[in-house]
Amino acid sequence: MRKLGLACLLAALCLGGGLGEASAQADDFSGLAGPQFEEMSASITALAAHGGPQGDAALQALEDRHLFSGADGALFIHDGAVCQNARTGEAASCPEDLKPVRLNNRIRTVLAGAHALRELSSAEPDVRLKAAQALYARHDMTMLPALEQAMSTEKVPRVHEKLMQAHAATVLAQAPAEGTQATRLKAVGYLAEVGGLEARGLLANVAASAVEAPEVRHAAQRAVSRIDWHLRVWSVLQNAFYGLSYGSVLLLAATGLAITFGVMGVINMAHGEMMMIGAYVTWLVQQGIRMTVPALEPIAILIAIPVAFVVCGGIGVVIERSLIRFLYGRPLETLLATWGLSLVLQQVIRSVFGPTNIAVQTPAWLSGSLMVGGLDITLNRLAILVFAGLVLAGLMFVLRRTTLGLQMRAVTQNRRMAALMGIRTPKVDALAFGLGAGLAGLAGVAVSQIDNVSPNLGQSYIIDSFMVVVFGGVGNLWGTLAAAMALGMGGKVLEPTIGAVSAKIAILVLVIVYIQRHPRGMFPVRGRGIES
Amino acid sequence: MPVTMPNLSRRNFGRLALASSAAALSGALGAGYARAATPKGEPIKVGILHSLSGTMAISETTLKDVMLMLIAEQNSKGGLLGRPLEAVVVDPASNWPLFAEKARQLLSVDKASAVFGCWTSVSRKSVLPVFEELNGILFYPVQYEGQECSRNIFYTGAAPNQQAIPAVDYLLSEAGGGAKRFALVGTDYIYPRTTNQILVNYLKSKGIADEDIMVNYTPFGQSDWQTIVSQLKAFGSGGKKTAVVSTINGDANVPFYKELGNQGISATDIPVMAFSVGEEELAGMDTKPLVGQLAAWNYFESIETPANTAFIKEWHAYTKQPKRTTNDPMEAHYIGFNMWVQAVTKAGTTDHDKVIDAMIGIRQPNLTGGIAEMLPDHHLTKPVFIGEIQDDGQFSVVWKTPALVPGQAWSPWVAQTKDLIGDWRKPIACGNYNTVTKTCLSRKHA
Amino acid sequence: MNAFSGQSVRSFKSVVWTAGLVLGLAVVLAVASLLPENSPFHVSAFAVSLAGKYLAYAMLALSVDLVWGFAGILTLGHAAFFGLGGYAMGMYLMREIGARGAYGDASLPDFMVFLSWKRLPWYWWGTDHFAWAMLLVLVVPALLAGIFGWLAFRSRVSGVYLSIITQALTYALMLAFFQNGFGFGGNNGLTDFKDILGADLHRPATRAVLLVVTGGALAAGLLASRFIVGSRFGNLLVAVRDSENRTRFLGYRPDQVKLLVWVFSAMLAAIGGALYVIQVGIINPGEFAPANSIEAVIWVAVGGRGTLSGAVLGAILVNFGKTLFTAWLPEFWLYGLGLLFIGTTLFLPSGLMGLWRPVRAAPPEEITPEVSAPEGEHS
Amino acid sequence: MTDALLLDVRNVSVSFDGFRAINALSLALKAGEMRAIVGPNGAGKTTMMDIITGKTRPDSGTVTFKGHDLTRLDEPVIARLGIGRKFQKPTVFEALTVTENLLLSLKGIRSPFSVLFARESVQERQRLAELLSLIRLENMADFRAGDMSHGQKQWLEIGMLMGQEPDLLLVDEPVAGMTDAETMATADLLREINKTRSVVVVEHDMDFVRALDVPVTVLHEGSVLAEGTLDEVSADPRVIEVYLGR
Repeated sequence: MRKLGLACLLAALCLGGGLGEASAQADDFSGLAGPQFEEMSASITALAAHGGPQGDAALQALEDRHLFSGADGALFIHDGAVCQNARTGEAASCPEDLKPVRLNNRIRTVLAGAHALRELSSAEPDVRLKAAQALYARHDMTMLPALEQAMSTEKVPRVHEKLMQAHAATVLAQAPAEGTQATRLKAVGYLAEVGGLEARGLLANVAASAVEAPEVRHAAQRAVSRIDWHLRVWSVLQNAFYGLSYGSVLLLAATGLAITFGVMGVINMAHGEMMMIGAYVTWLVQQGIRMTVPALEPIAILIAIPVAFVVCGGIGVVIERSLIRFLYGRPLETLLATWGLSLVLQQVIRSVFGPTNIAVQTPAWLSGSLMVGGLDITLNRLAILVFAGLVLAGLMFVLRRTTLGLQMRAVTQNRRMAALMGIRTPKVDALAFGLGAGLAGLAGVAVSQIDNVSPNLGQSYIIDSFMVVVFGGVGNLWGTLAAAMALGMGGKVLEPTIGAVSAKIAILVLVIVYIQRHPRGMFPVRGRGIES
Repeated sequence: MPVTMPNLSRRNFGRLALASSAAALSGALGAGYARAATPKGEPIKVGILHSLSGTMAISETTLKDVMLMLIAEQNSKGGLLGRPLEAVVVDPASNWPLFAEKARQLLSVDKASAVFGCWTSVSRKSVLPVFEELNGILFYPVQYEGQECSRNIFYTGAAPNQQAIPAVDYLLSEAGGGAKRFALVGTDYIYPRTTNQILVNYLKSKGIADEDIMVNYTPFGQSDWQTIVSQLKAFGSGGKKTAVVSTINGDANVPFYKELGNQGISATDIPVMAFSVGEEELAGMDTKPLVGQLAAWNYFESIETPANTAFIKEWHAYTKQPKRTTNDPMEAHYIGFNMWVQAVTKAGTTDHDKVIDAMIGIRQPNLTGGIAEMLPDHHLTKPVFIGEIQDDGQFSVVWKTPALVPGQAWSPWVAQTKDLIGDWRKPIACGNYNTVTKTCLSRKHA
Repeated sequence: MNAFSGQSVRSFKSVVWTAGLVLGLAVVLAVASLLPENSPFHVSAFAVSLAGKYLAYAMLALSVDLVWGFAGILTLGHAAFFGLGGYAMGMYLMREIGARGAYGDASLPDFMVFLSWKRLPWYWWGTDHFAWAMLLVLVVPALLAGIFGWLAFRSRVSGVYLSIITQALTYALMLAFFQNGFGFGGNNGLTDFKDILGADLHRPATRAVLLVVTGGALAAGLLASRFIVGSRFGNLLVAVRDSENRTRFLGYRPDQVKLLVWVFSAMLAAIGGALYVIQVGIINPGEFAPANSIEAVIWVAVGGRGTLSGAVLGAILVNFGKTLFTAWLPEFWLYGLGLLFIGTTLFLPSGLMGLWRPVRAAPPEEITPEVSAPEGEHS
Repeated sequence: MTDALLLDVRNVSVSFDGFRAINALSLALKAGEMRAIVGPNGAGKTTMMDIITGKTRPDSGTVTFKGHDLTRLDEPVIARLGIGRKFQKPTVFEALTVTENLLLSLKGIRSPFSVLFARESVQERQRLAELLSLIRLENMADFRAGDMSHGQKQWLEIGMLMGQEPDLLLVDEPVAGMTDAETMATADLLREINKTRSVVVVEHDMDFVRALDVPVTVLHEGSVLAEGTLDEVSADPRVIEVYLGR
């Protein structure tokens, strides 16, 4: 049995790519048609080198997955309506049995290289800069001549700079040969300035290699230690950012509770489910927009925000009128009832949308990240951070500046008096609860961008959000903010050292202990007022 | 599915006579019966033990449906031994003790001739004692950590050597990018723990140094991957080609891949090879940023064989959902069920002992080509495919093992088990037989 | 004149009946399960294990009622004690397997071999002795409850706050036990038990005995609880529940009063957990899931809080319903449970027991967060 | 012993979030004395009680009772030392019967364990009988306290105080919401009690205070404004200013 296993593994090593035989006619293109990945990469390099406009077109099509192979190695570029012969470029009628040319990671890499090479000769400096950047990351020997050629012709300084760096990286990536010492030393200098993980990796290899000349090696070692120091500094900031963004998610999840629990004293265990519904609304909005006005698709998420707020808010009002209002003054009963409600809501969603996850799209402008020095700030997290801030600000405004806010605070401080003063307390209650639910909906929209959207979504947030509210001090939004950030930061500071699980446990225990020392959280609402 | 209360037999009435106990029992008997009966005679009962609610419903509901389909199909072919098959569906609700309880119900109350079920390792571990006590038959359709070989369980999913090891071989290979550094990232439970233990030893045997192997575990449903992904990034920038082997459990994958995408790690920089991400999971993800990421399975929906095309067509027809995906565990059930049908026919009875003995050596064509054979250690021979995620949410196969890989119950890469084999044929008839000491561990002490 | 005339004792007559009923039921089932297969009165092993499970759950419910119904502490974390008791028992059963595990290692449980641990962690020492394990079953949860309660009650954490941190407690435990490094088998927990005190767990006779033991334990628990709540201490408990300040100005220490009943209740839950594990055959971190604790509360609510018998009744009925539904209409189980929560709190505030007899002490109006904060109801 | 100070409050101050509820308050009480404390709302009457009973810790100043410094002790200990407190709003254990309420109040067993195993003794039975007759609730012994009228609750609470056998009773507005008849009866009851114990009564109702006919202390903005017989203080211009000036 063991033997068989060995056999197949040997086979694995020697055999690459799918099965089938290469195609009939042999030109630079033919590799693309065949299923053999080696031949494919061969022809890609060939086409990139001397494929002419047709070659470029073909490669571009391949990247865009518009390249199709027909019977006996015929190749077609099939872009939606138009269809042309890849070799000749003349329009042709695509046959039925077209198969898209398959890629694998190796091909993608080669393709990317070819692409970069093509773009080195682009007229656009920015494009050339991008190309240089790509080549820097690839540091691939075969690109060396092209690089040197480009360097000699490049006029724009910043591009030239980048090219030099790419060149340096490529040089260092190779084993040292006779008389290359000087160049290598210069290269080390370059990379030392560039810094960053990529450079560090290369330099570390140099510093470690035995065949390297001593002074080069030492230079590399010094460079590595310098870069390491920088990286350490940045990593602190990086962790801080992680903490903030984690905190902002907690904050979003908790603000709704801060209203329902903190201000109204209602324990809404279905809060998490409100978030879940918010996320599903986001999905529905995206689907709807895709079907009706695809043009708006990129901003579907923005449209989802008000919709989610309104929908969840509405549900909230209904819940308050039909359930919560019968349970005022009995928070613990509310807790049980809303828990039951959460079970029902989950099951409803499960029956309607099915138990599996649904794919909420992340628009292009929300994916990816931007580098700030050594800081890698992911856009969706940044967006959530900002969003959380806006939501909190908005909430503050509502509570402080609007009649609803005023009435809410009046009702919570002295229901009877408020009623006597002509405030329609039932209406206020309903609206307040709706507000809380709506906020949960907003949180749902945000969460749909980082977490998976399934009927179980709510469960994973409910305990954390309660922790935040209680820890921060009930009925105090600033407390909620502080608590969310504290928990977020705490978690992220601990995580690298003791691991994710232990960090979470540690945080929980800390909160438990803290609550027991300070039963009213970090920012208690003090004084005789609330006692009597 | 049509739900009918069971007809109370004489014995049941007797039970009912017993006030409260009867209550419990008739309750237990209230198992849902999905009848697809056409053939005559006392129906043969097939238990289906998959969670229809709770966290695991995500994955397991599909398996219930595929079983109902297979049974309906078999009935339309005249049933088994001229008798109709009757599915007994119960819901263990993703609650592990409940799995054991329902298993007991299926075996002792419903007298199921065979049970198809479980997904997580813990659910299997929880029902195993029940099946051994009541000598039942369980078909377990999911890839798992191995290190187990029960006479009463047929493991139709992949053992580590049928998924993990070939996958790593691919990553090491030229075609796979010739990775020199490996990050083994997994959810903290038994399957990743074992798989990684095996992989670490295997990688070392391939000359990968300790400092080039990173192992990391996260809790279930981990949703904040920022720190870990940045760690991976740093680990991957060591100047050596790095690959990630992910045993992350279904739910946590979405945020994981999202974070990868956002931190700008593409499949061409650091490929991620997943063992728990199939078509079903992809259906819940936005796959654009994932294109090129890898998964190792014994079945892919995208593989074009007549058998597979037919199967998918029937699946769509049966579920009336033309988009519904198929996946590896479904094929496992397909193979397992047909093997069981063959075995029963061969044995001419549903008697558990006879069927269990008849199972070994049964051969059943895979949907993806090749013949699956039930080995003496109750595992199967399987082809192994490596697929790359496409932007249409499907996998395109980029590599496959040249020959079928026979499943190994006990891994040769774990010190404690390297000499163990399972062989349920006489004379050995043992699940953990030590080939060196020539002893059967479980029998030695029992 | 008898000081606990008034409702006190009369309202707890039912407890004695319930205790008797429970024990009787257990015995009858046990005997019936030993009858020959073909006897019309035969009861399958399945029914026995079910009954055993229900009774163990009933014990958990009882412990919850004790603190919620009488001390006004809505615990959302009692599954923590239930689970700990279960794990302690599980450790013993694990050790009983000895060398019969898959790896044939006499000294280490399978899952440790498999994580290639070399020796037993210290907290597993002595767990192969039944007596020591039983001690753990009681002491560990009691200790946790003691520390937790002492801190909480002394600093007058009450009402919702307490509920939420109890929930956090069990949640933290769940996360901890999920870790394989923690030494309790991670997600898989402990399972594949072979026998207890040398008796084969798979033999009907053993099961029958276990069922009777469980019934007995529950009955004993009921009577003990009745003694507590029926005594002057019971009155004090209710007094603390309804006006903690008054008791303080009378010279009592409410924190100590609560602590006493809290710890006792924790031990009760732990025993339930231990018995549960033997009969269900597996214990894993899932038992700590916050949802379980909350479910236990609803059993009490359904049966009628503050009645003891109601807790038992509720636990058995709800779980029986669960068994029925999960087998019969799986898709609808969660609807059922959810609506049960809502319906009970809205329309049946004093539970089923409330239907045919006014429950002593209608559930008090819990005070809202603001006021439930320390130095709470002040006039 | 009689003119030895039983309770001695020396320039005590306490403030909540800047608001000075009690400002250098001093108050001395001889054993066996009854004192009425009057003063407008927010004068700090209740807060003063809180400080004496250990519910609130003063920022500065001392409170001595039978030689013990109360500022270091908490409610239960102080209660056991022999200070009983009656709240403004009657607080009895609504879920318990009258007898059960009284039984819990009886001096003696306090630690949870001994309560758990406590069985009713003959003496306790006698005390219960006495108390019931004192507060005139013999025929309601088995009523749930929650089912009784406001006045009856007030009395039950007083009965519970008596059960504690305190040396000092702090009574906060006992006649609030009582009928005139009940008010007068209560005055009699307090005077009766005063035969054996010291009493501090906080009250608005001037007729009641007059009926009590005891020395009066007027509180204003957290400190003593005037002391003396009711007639003296009511003649005091500052008092008049405080009361009529608003």
